[in-house]
Amino acid sequence: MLSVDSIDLHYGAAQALRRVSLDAEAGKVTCVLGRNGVGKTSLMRAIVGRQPISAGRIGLDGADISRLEPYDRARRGIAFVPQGREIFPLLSVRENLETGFAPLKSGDRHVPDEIFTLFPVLKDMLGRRGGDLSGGQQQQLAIARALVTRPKVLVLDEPTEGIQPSIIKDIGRAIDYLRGKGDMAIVLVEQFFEFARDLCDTFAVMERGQIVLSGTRDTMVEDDVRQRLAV
Amino acid sequence: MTSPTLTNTVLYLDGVSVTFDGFRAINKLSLAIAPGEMRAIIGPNGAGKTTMMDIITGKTRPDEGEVFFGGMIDLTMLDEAEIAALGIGRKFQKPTVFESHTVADNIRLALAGARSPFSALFGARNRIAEERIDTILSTVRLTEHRGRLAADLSHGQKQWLEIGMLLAQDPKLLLVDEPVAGMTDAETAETAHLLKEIAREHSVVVVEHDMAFVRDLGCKVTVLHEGSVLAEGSIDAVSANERVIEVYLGR
Amino acid sequence: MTRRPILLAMLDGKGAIFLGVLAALAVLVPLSNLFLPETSPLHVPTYAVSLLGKYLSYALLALALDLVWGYCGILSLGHGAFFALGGYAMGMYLMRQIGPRGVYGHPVLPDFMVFLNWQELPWYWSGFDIFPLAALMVLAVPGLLALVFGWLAFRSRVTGVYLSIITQAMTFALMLAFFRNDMGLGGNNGLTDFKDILGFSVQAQGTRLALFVATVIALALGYGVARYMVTSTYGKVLIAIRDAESRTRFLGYRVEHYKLVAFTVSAMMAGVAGALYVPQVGIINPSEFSPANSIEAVVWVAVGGRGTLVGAALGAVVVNMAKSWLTGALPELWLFALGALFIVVTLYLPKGIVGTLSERREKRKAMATAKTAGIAAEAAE
Amino acid sequence: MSRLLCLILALACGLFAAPVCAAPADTGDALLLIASGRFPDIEKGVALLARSGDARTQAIIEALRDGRLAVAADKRVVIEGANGGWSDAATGEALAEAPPSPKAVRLNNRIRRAVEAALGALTLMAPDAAARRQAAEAVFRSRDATALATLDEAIAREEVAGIRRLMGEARAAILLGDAGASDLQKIEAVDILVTRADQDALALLRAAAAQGSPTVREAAEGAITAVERRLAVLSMLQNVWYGLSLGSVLLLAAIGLAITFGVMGIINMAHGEMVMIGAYTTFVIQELARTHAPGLFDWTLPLAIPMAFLVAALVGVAIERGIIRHLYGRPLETLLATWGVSLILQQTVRSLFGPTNREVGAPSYMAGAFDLGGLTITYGRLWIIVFSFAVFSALIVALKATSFGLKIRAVTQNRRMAASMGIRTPWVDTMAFALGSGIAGVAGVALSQIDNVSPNLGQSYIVDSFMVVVFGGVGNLWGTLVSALTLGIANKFLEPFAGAVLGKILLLVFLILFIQKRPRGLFALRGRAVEA
Amino acid sequence: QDVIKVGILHSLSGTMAISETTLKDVMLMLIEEQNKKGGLLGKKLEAVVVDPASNWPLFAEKARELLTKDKVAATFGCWTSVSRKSVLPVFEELNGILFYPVQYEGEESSRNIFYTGAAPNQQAIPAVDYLMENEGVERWVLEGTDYVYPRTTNKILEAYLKAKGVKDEDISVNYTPFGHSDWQTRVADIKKFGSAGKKTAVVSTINGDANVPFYKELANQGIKATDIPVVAFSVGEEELAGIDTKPLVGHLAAWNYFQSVDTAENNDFIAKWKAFTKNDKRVTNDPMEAHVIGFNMWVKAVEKAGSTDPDAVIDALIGVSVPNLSGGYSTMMPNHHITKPVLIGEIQEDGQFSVVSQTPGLVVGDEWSDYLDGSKDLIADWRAPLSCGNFNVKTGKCGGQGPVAQ
Ligand SMILES: Nc1ncnc2c1ncn2[C@@H]1O[C@H](COP(=O)(O)OP(=O)(O)OP(=O)(O)O)[C@@H](O)[C@H]1O
Ligand SMILES: Nc1ncnc2c1ncn2[C@@H]1O[C@H](COP(=O)(O)OP(=O)(O)OP(=O)(O)O)[C@@H](O)[C@H]1O
Ligand SMILES: NC(N)=O
Ligand SMILES: [Mg+2]
Ligand SMILES: [Mg+2]
Repeated sequence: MLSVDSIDLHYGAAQALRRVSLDAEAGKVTCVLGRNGVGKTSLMRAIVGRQPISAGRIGLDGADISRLEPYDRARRGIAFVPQGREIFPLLSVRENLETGFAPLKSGDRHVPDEIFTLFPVLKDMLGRRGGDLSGGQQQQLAIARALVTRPKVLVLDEPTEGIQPSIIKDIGRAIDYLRGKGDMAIVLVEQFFEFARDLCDTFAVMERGQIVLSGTRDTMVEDDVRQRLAV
Repeated sequence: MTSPTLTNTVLYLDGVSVTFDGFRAINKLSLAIAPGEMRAIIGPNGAGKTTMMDIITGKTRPDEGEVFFGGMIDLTMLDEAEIAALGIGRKFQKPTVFESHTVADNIRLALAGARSPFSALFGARNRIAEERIDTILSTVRLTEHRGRLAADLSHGQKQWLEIGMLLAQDPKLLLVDEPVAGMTDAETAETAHLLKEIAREHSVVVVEHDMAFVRDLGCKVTVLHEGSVLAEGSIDAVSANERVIEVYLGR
Repeated sequence: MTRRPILLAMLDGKGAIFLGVLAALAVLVPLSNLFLPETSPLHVPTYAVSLLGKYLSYALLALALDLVWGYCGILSLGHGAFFALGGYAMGMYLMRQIGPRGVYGHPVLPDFMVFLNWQELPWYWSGFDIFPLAALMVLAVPGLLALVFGWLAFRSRVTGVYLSIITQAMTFALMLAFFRNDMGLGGNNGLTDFKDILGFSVQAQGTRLALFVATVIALALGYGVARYMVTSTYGKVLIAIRDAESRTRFLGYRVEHYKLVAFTVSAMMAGVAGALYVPQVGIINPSEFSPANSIEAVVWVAVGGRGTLVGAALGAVVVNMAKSWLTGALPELWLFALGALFIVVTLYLPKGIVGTLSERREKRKAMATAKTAGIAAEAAE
Repeated sequence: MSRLLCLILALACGLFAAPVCAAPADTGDALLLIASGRFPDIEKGVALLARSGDARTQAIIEALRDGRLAVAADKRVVIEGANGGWSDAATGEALAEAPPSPKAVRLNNRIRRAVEAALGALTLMAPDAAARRQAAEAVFRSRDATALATLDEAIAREEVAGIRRLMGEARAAILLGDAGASDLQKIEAVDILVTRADQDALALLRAAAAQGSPTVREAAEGAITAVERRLAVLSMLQNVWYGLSLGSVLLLAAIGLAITFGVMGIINMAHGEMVMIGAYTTFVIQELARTHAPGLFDWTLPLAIPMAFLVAALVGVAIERGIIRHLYGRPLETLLATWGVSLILQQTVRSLFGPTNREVGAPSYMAGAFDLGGLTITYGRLWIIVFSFAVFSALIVALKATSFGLKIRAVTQNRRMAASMGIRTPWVDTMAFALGSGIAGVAGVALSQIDNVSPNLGQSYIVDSFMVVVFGGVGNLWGTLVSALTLGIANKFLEPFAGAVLGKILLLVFLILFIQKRPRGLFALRGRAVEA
Repeated sequence: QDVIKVGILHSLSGTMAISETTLKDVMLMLIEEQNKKGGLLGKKLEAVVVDPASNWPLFAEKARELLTKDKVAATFGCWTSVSRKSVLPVFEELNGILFYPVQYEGEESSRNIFYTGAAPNQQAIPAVDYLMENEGVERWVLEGTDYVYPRTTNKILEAYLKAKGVKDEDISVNYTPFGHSDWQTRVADIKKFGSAGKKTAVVSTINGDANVPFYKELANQGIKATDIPVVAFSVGEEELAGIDTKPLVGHLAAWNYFQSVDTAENNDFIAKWKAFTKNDKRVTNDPMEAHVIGFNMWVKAVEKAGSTDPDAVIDALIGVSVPNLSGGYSTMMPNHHITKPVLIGEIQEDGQFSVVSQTPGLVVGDEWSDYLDGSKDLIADWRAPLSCGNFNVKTGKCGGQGPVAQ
């Protein structure tokens, strides 16, 4: 569904990604792992269009989306939960969710009930300003907001950061549930190894802007990966 | 108030409450941290952990209750800078660093020392400071990023930089809000080690959701829920607490 | 303990060039004016000397503004007020020097007071006939206003546009007040028709040259002070405040004190600029307080490059030279040209003239280091 | 010549001792005086005509008032008909051919007053109610004692209560000033004037108190205190009204800025020029109406509103697409660029329309004033208040209740994230800027009614607009509303005490101090959300 | 050098462009015409136009530029008094010649400036006389913009009115800032002041932009000329072009020229003006006439002196007499002010003035008012041997404005 093909990415003169390739398929969770500053977030930015790539190609359902604006990619079904959450601080929780209506046809413009089943706390806070929520609440809102757009590809950049254990489990269950529906490709960046390991169908480990190890869950050698994540 | 607990605490909160637009984020919270103590604070998202730190550091004024530092200094009367000058340092949940300064300058600004504009204008730089900066940078593994602008760091690197700034500040009491969010497991272990090191000479309050990390710290744990203390004790004790499992750990 | 790094840092490439240019101006302009024949293409006519002097006083104002805006994030839309106050202090001195040579021949009172039937000088005019006192007032009046205003505003944590707008309100209120004839400062006409400064005729060629050189020196000193401030630890704290004010507080810095020092120093620099401006243009009146003037000063800084000091000064000179030239050369179209200049600068030189240039240079440098770093990294692997 | 002299003598009698010397005035003589071309003689001619009782009098005086009375080269006085034909003033006969080089009889203020007084008495019994009302007012003002008899008759016949009261007041005004009236009549007059209780009544009562007999004086003095008390209360209310109307002007001027600056964060120095563009659009539309369809003049304002919106919005689109688009994320630089835009727009308008003021007229419903229990309410101001509230409500609805509003707010709070949510940020930006500009343009339509339409129009509002938006709290529309009204009313309460200049200075100082108390404006958003 | 340069120092942008741009145009027309006639002293005239942008220090700078860089023989310019004050030292220092065409407050006479606009005695006092005599006005509102011209004029008028027996309580003086636009309160106050039973008039020295909202408010609050007439000194045809004058019919203005003056010279001028601007609707006004007079005087003086040397021309100008546009001759007096007729006009529906009164003869501009304490003993006479701008007849001494110290 989503295919990243040998991309490079630069910040000014500094190169952050080198010939990175990655495939994400519907109904599968693709994990990206790696230490701080290896380029995981940069890869996500490239996928959603926040940072231009300098070489390579990003395809969605066969079409080249490398040059599309971020909103056009969103309209084609890529939803993003960024690192740092990026909640609209002055919009209420409800309004934050409603920003997800933008790519939808007018008939679809409602917040699916399953979102409140996944994150019941949001239901009580619909009127509160997003910026006033606690960190963990904001993280839940960010995921919920992405789901409102009914994406084909869900890109999650460290979604468990700052979340209480029980909700991490909920998020895990949610991702599992979404995978189970079979029509969504999920790309997950994660530092929390156990969480990733339990969810991944395929994984890629990054180092210095490159993918140094990849495979499916069955072929994954846990120690190799751990090794790559060590200091 | 000259209760015995008061005099030998570094930090003492009693009956603190704060309300935002009718929502009670902290509710009659009481807490005491002894000198040299390390304390882990856990609790559900929205329990009020960050707000508690806001109150201690002067960012938020409590509606009621007492907050004392070092036994007798009433923190509710002071502003952020005064509180920081007393020796209370803080790492924020969302890393905030000075983006247009280099990594080294971020540390430099945090270094303990005179804070008045005049000393900043006329004070000379010294070599000792430079050495300390080097040490801290290597502790947080940012030596090779020394000259980069903080804005260009990745999320995790900013986390480390904030920890570095906290070290540089060398405060008596460290308030650390979610230090290992976004770190790999190995880094997490490393951080736990670092904090334990620091706690030998300082008092430390750590907020974290990573239970493995909290276990690593091996200190007393306070569980906050809906703005007040739900449970307190060793990690094993609170992990076994039914209420804690229900509202926080999950099954 | 060593101070050398600061002094060295102060004299980085830009600063050295800037001070060099100023030194050259201070020497060459008077020489050319005095000794080159008028027919020589290199001759600087006396009127151009005063004009240059005016640009350089504006440059000092821009420098002052850049100190607070560029380094501390205080967008003052009222800096013209400090400039004008310094100008009025100097204007009052110059008025007192007229003595009985006024139209009505009154020994003490300026003409406008005679005309409005004032019987004696109001108290706030006393002492202005003594140059050192007047010079002190040039610093003290703007400085004091900045101190009080800043103390109120920074203590209450007024920031961002709120601060900008109250500075604008301040200068607007002062403008209205100075317009009032009852203020005893000449009302709408302000102060003009000056005769002497320190016993020399303000119109004499020598005086004009001396004023010009004084302006160059003031600008150089102003640059020195500002540069010293921003390269010291103090300057780093200012930038920290600009980027994350509240974070700076949590490190124990008293943000309001830092801002107050910068604001007050800056106001005094602006006051000096105004004081040098007045004898060279020959008039000071309330329209100097008009909000548009202050906004224009902000525009100069932006054109030259915010947060670069040299750029601010350069911006002031460039914009005002363009204005002088265009109002004569294209009297009916110059607004188009000037407007276009501002737009082009924002679009194509996003960090202003100097900011964009040095960014380019830094990029080139970064490119080079990145290359070497890249090699090092590969070697390590 | 001698005939004229004799006439003047007779007239002198007529003026000073009308009852004794009742020389029958002759319309022909009056016309002779009018034809003289000298202002004092014309004035006398009008007075003579008024007294003549001639059936032609009203037609002649009305023609004089309207500038249709002319003197031909042959000294004949003629009237120009509405359709261009001419008739003889004395006889009313239509002339077969145009008279030789007719020159319109000129008026000055004295003659205008004489004409008004004469017509007042003549039309007191006109069939048209409006004419009678005007006549009663004219008589009240002229206090012409000779009209008393007609007035009495008119009062007896008048059926409209309001007009009858007016006539009664006119009668009272005459009697109070009339040396011949009895004390009883005067006291009665005082009682009538007390109920009128306005400045005019006060003036009459004061005069009576100064001159009348002791009893009359006493009655008048009592009446004066009553009227003064009422007027004091009224002046308070009047101040509130003035403040409200000034506030609504500020609101209109600021409201577009509340979007471009308050919501979008663009320091839009060209905002004033958008207002100016709206005002010039109104001018152009009125010019077109004047030259092509004078009958539609009253429709020019309703027409100008959408047009001004459109024109200003289009200019806004051009600015946004051409310049601002490149500056998101660099809010301070928008100041520099829009300052440039503002210079260019000013000069463009100056080149296109010239540097001088252009005339924008007031349609009939905008002109004049009415009386609301003693308050003078000018129609123009009333409409502006209504209009500004309407614009405000429309905007609130647009921003708070539509998805477009949500998108604008999302984009301005976090442009990158908004794009990642699939919001077409460039489109939203353009539309939002166009909306803000369009509203500024609409404000220009209203401002053209009360201020100069000149290239400087925008400059005079820009400072105030920013102050209103900031004082109210950036990004808070309700704050803008309250702030505009507060500043307007405060200004109008300070002005009578401190004067316009000092009042404004006080207001600015107050504003500076107020911001110390509330560093984020009247309606500050508070909490974490803001600091985030 | 085969051209003579003439400086034009009028704001083409900023707040004063509204008034001053026209003066630039009229100067261009006059120069073009003179060139058609063969120029001056056999040389062509060349206009040097600069834009001082309504910025007073910039006026001084531009004046200096005109005199030193362009070396103009004479300059025509300025409108506001402050702009004149700003350039005055420059003209004196560099010995230039400035023709100043606007009515002003007096209290000044410079060797280098020629005042072709009205002094207060050529405008304000005749206007007040007219109102007293013809309208029987007993109560006066002196409404002005807060700056020297209105303040001086009002001071003179106050002294004058009191000398005529008007009581203190019958005079109300008020000042508003430049650009004042909300006149509701003031107009209501005027209405109130005017309803005290005595005939009341407003003498308006309101300047520039503030006039339009002022008259609009008058119209809205229904103050008619027949109730409370307003006589203005700064409102001419050009200002009225921006206002709907129907409700203003009968309000007055005092000037030395109106477009409606029916003389051959004026009709000729208007025709040329309309042709030059290619605009049938362009109006003419008093300061334009002042420039016409000033320019013609300068041309005559240069011819008389045979050179454009400033000293020679300055001396030659005194006594020069040229036709004005209202059918007489205006003469440059030794005090550098000119003789003018004073006309009172009433506003008509078409935005023109109908002249309702005219002084029988010409009035000499009085630079030092006879109604002010400080200045009644002063006179100006720039002829040798006195050659002084502020000679005190009591002390017999020349004040500060003697010949420029060289
Ligand atoms: N300014 C405010 N206005 C309204 N509600 C607020 C405000 N600040 C905090 N809250 C609420 O107070 C509660 C406590 O927030 P706090 O940030 O202290 O939680 P926390 O324990 O740090 O959570 P997390 O673990 O998710 O960081 C939350 O429900 C939050 O929404
Ligand atoms: N905006 C930027 N400008 C310049 N360099 C950047 C920028 N953002 C990131 N970098 C650099 O690019 C590299 C990759 O950063 P990235 O954010 O992709 O890392 P990451 O793998 O997501 O790390 P983390 O786990 O800490 O979030 C890092 O060295 C970082 O310093
Ligand atoms: N001289 C004037 N009208 O300012
Ligand atoms: Mg990352
Ligand atoms: Mg928290």
